[in-house]
Amino acid sequence: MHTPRVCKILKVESEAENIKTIYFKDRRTSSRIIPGQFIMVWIPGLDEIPMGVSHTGLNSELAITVEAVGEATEKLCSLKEGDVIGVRGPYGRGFSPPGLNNLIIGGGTGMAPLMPLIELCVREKINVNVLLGGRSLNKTPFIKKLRDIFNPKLECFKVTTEDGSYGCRGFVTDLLDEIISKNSFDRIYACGPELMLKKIYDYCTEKKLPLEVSLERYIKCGIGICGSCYIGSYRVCADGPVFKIAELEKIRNILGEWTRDSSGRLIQL
Amino acid sequence: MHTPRVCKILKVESEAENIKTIYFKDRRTSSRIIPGQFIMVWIPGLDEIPMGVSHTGLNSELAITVEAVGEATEKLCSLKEGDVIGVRGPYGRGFSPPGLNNLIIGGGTGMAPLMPLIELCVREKINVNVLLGGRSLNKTPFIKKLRDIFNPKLECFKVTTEDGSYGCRGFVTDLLDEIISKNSFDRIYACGPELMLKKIYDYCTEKKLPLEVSLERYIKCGIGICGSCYIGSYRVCADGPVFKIAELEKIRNILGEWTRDSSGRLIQL
Amino acid sequence: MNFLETALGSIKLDNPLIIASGVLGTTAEGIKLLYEKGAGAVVTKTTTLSSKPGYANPTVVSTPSGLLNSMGLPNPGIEEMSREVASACCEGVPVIGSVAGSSISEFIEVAKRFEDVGVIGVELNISCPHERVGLIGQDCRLTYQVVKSVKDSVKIPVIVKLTPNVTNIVEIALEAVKAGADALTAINTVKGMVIDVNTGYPILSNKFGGLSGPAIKPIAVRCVYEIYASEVKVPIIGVGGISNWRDALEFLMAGACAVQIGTSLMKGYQVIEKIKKGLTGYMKKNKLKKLNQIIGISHKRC
Amino acid sequence: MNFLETALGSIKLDNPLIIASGVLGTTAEGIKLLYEKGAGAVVTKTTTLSSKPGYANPTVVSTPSGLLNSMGLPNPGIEEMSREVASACCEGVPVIGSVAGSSISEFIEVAKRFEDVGVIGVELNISCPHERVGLIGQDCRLTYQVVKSVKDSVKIPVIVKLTPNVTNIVEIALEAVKAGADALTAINTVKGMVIDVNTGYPILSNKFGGLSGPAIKPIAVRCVYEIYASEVKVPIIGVGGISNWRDALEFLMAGACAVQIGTSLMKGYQVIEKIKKGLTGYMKKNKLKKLNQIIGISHKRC
Ligand SMILES: Cc1cc2nc3c(=O)[nH]c(=O)nc-3n(C[C@H](O)[C@H](O)[C@H](O)COP(=O)(O)OP(=O)(O)OC[C@H]3O[C@@H](n4cnc5c(N)ncnc54)[C@H](O)[C@@H]3O)c2cc1C
Ligand SMILES: Cc1cc2nc3c(=O)[nH]c(=O)nc-3n(C[C@H](O)[C@H](O)[C@H](O)COP(=O)(O)OP(=O)(O)OC[C@H]3O[C@@H](n4cnc5c(N)ncnc54)[C@H](O)[C@@H]3O)c2cc1C
Ligand SMILES: Cc1cc2nc3c(=O)[nH]c(=O)nc-3n(C[C@H](O)[C@H](O)[C@H](O)COP(=O)(O)O)c2cc1C
Ligand SMILES: Cc1cc2nc3c(=O)[nH]c(=O)nc-3n(C[C@H](O)[C@H](O)[C@H](O)COP(=O)(O)O)c2cc1C
Ligand code: FES
Ligand code: FES
Repeated sequence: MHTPRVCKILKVESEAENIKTIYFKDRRTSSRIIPGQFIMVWIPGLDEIPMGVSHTGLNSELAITVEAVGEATEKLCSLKEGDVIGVRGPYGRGFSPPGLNNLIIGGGTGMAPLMPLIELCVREKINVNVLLGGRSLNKTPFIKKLRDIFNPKLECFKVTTEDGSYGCRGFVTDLLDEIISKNSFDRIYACGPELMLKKIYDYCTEKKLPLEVSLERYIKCGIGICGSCYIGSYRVCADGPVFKIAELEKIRNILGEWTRDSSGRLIQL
Repeated sequence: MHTPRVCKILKVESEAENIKTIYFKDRRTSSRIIPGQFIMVWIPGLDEIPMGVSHTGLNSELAITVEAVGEATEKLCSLKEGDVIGVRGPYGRGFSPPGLNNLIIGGGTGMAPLMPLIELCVREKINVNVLLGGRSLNKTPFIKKLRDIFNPKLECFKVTTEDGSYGCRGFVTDLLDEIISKNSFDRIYACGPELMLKKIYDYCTEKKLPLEVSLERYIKCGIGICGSCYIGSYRVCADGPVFKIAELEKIRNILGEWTRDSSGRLIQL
Repeated sequence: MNFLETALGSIKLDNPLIIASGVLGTTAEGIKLLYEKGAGAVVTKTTTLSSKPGYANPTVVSTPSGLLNSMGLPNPGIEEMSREVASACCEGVPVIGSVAGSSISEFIEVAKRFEDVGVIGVELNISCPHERVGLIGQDCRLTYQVVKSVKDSVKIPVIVKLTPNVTNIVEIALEAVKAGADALTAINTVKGMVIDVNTGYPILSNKFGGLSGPAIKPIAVRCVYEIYASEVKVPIIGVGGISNWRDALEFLMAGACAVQIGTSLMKGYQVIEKIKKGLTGYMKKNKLKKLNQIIGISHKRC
Repeated sequence: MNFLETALGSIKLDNPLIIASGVLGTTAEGIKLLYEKGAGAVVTKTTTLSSKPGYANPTVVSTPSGLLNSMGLPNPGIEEMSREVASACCEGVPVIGSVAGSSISEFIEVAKRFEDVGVIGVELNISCPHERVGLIGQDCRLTYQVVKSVKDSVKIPVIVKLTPNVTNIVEIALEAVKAGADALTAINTVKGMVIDVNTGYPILSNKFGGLSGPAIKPIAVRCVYEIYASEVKVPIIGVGGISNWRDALEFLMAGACAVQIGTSLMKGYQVIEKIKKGLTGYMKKNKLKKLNQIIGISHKRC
């Protein structure tokens, strides 16, 4: 059950600088996954790392979107059609089902696990507003995909880049006030750098908004048993990776402040 | 799965001299058993032996009918209401479903696995003729039970005793000619001492009658893996204990001639 | 009335269900939660003097009725771990510190640091099948030396965790007791391996790992039974494949005074209360008052 | 084209699927049937000089993903067993005689009698965890003595069956090879125990038994891998928990030239053909011609 299932890579798309989207099929994952859940991706002989699922298609097709930040992700980004990876999962607790009016906020590859949620909303004609933040046009994934999705109703999709090379210049959090004042959201979903999430958390706490965020910690077992991924008394792999605002309340002193490395040592963020 | 399930004894009936019928409940057995299949009965601290099931009732009630012939069976016969035994199974291949007109031949406790078949026929109003052989009235089990069942249609139930203390004097095989000449049977079922079965087999072969017999060999695993219970290339526990006449054909040189003891040594019957 | 009280020598436990080392007992908040969820005590992740990152992933993989892991004893080092443990101990959680090291002095140092922060005992991990420390528990002389040295250096009870990966577990158990062990934990995981047949790669980055879960229960029960039947007279903690109260009872009957659970926590924390409830129900139904009445009774049934 | 041919030194097999000792290979007709059902060879039930009744029942009990047995080596003795085997050998069935004894001379005598009736090799059972013979395979010196003595007395290949119930299986393997073993079988069952919690009784009459089936596969694969990685250069026969072609492949990749199946025959004889079909399919799909191309390849994947 918790054994990697080896899958052939069907297609690799360049998503942005150093970011690739990798397509493959895995029936077990695709038949069970809830947006926000993650899988463990095995690169034989090298590593096994947690990855959000950035697309769920027909015929068990899935995709992950990987940013090359180290050895394993670099290797993943270098794989070609026909190469193999192993996957196990899906694991963890995903996002709640969307409400009537939804806001989705992604920072960089943090948008990955939010993509299937957007796909779901669009498919089911549920109102969804998307904010995507990145460093620059070249470095921000999903811009084209989201533009294609949102072209018919452009007002719902906004991008910020730090250098202003696309969309508004600045941070995605800069747009919060405007969008939230104009709308009433049943759900706000966010994933991205933890400092961004912390900001969003503070904002939503103040305004009492129904936030859910997906967090990252060092994942080893992925099945809630090894104690590698604690954030407070929550295991990110089993109790998360998605946490609701009431849960975030309990770990607000850790959020954006502390993480743990592979040995369990506390590391300042 | 092949672990003894401990059951309380509900009731013990004296069936004949040295023969007891022991009632208990086991849902797994009762929900799966086909007449002719057997169970392994564990007497904690002593032994585990194969037993036919001599009754299947409502609410998972079952019974075994045990003749005290050695240590384990003597101990079983001494158990009282409230004592416990362990059972696993049901195992092996049971009898084929009855035809329109059926003959059942039992010798002594050999009648035990045939009792549920009789109960079935009576319940479903299927024509069934029963011959029961024993040494004497006191030593022959099931006489009363069968008389109670057959009272309304007495013609179908005949008993022979070697000493003539009940029914006809002689062997049950003495009645074959008469009953078979008067009827046309779709199925003949037999169980009892192997020499009796051998006689019936020879008779049925000559007359080309559709015989099925239940055999006994030394059972250890009960699940077809240890090779203790071979008769020819058949495993009594898994391929039997019920064999059809075409199969008996292949082991006719062994039937009634040879068996094997606990070590696998050939023993002349 | 508490039917489940038990004692490991001088260690009194409210209930016999201890969380096994390496399974979620890695941080203060994790340890506290496990206690809140009903554990009688919590063993920490095995700790060494300096921090260890553990092996690269994959570090776990499923097997039939089991789990194979080779975490590689990742831990933040005793400095940081003792802070986590101190916080739990302060709140009254009965914590057992799991100790390992690459030298006798490291074992002693880590054990003493645990003692300083108030653990109720230390458990010496000389039994990890995929670690060098595992070699200690496969050797009588090394076992004696390590246990004796730690025993001479701390006042709290010293529990020794044994490996099944030996020719004769009783021999090692006797050696540990001779060296002063106050209790024994049996068993650590069984050395195993899984190969992915699609690629030919051993799945674990470390190739070999330790097998846990229901698959190893018959091995663990056998070990506990063998030790209890021997001249060893110290309390035994049974561990290996316990996932329900009947499993726990099996170990008690084999001779364990307490049990540990690891892999079955995969199914959620509620397994702790479920096992306790099942055991309590069994005690009541059979009109038993103390676990002592069932501990080791299998040895009288022959 | 036969994709599945394999060789154990001078023993050539049509396919690598051998029936493990003690599993149905007790009589001439049983052995013949197993061969008809597709086995590459059949190992007999372990045979001693005189007949042995084995232990009282219960002799088997289920465990999670496994089976625990303590048959107690029931066998009719070599006199009668050699008649059964002769009949199978005469018809061309490749039979391997499994040998045990309570003395070196008994091992020799039984092996010679098997040789006389035409077996293709003998397998020395020095590894039953619930038998005195099992002690041999837990001791280097005894292993050497028994293997050497038999080796000096017969001309046919001598296979030595190893136990996992040791601290270091490679050590024993090396000893067996030094003594002349032509091939090694790994593994025999793992020592275990099951207690019935309703009554407190150990279920097996012998209390302890040997664990087999999928539960032990990771242990068996590890043993094969360890031996193949060592200086041992004789062919290895892998056994333990194989129930489908992927399992068989896992052992081949770990370094086994052939495999044995035991417990999975519980599911019926068709498991033999299913495994062969699966392996053949795998060979074709991957454009492989000989099993040699996959034997041990895991050792190159690191
Ligand atoms: C639930 C979850 C979902 C994720 N989804 C995505 C995604 O969709 N796309 C994406 O690009 N990245 C995702 N990540 C992050 C991704 O797992 C890491 O970037 C990756 O593990 C880095 O591995 P590396 O060997 O390339 O880098 P390294 O050089 O090993 O490390 C780079 C950084 O990644 C972290 N990291 C390394 N291994 C792990 C691990 N096993 N678990 C968690 N963090 C690790 C390190 O702590 C370090 O901060 C996700 C992480 C989590 C926890
Ligand atoms: C499929 C099957 C169904 C049976 N059904 C019944 C039944 O319904 N009622 C009944 O009274 N008896 C039945 N028997 C026979 C019963 O199993 C034996 O009488 C019993 O095992 C004897 O055990 P003991 O210790 O009392 O006798 P022992 O003194 O051990 O032996 C007496 C005889 O029983 C045989 N025996 C002992 N152990 C076994 C064993 N494990 N398997 C087979 N034979 C054994 C011995 O070979 C010997 O011939 C059945 C046997 C089989 C194979
Ligand atoms: C993920 C994991 C990590 C473990 N880490 C340790 C450890 O650090 N120290 C230790 O002594 N045992 C460790 N063990 C072994 C367990 O403590 C326990 O002995 C073993 O898992 C058997 O129990 P179980 O079947 O209930 O899991 C670990 C087990 C698992 C599954
Ligand atoms: C019922 C049974 C009887 C066995 N008898 C023997 C035996 O006589 N001699 C022997 O060397 N191994 C014996 N074994 C061990 C098997 O040959 C084999 O090594 C072990 O079962 C592991 O393989 P498996 O998991 O495929 O069953 C026996 C195993 C079983 C299950
Ligand atoms: S990664 Fe092991 S508990 Fe979360
Ligand atoms: S009793 Fe074991 S094969 Fe039939």
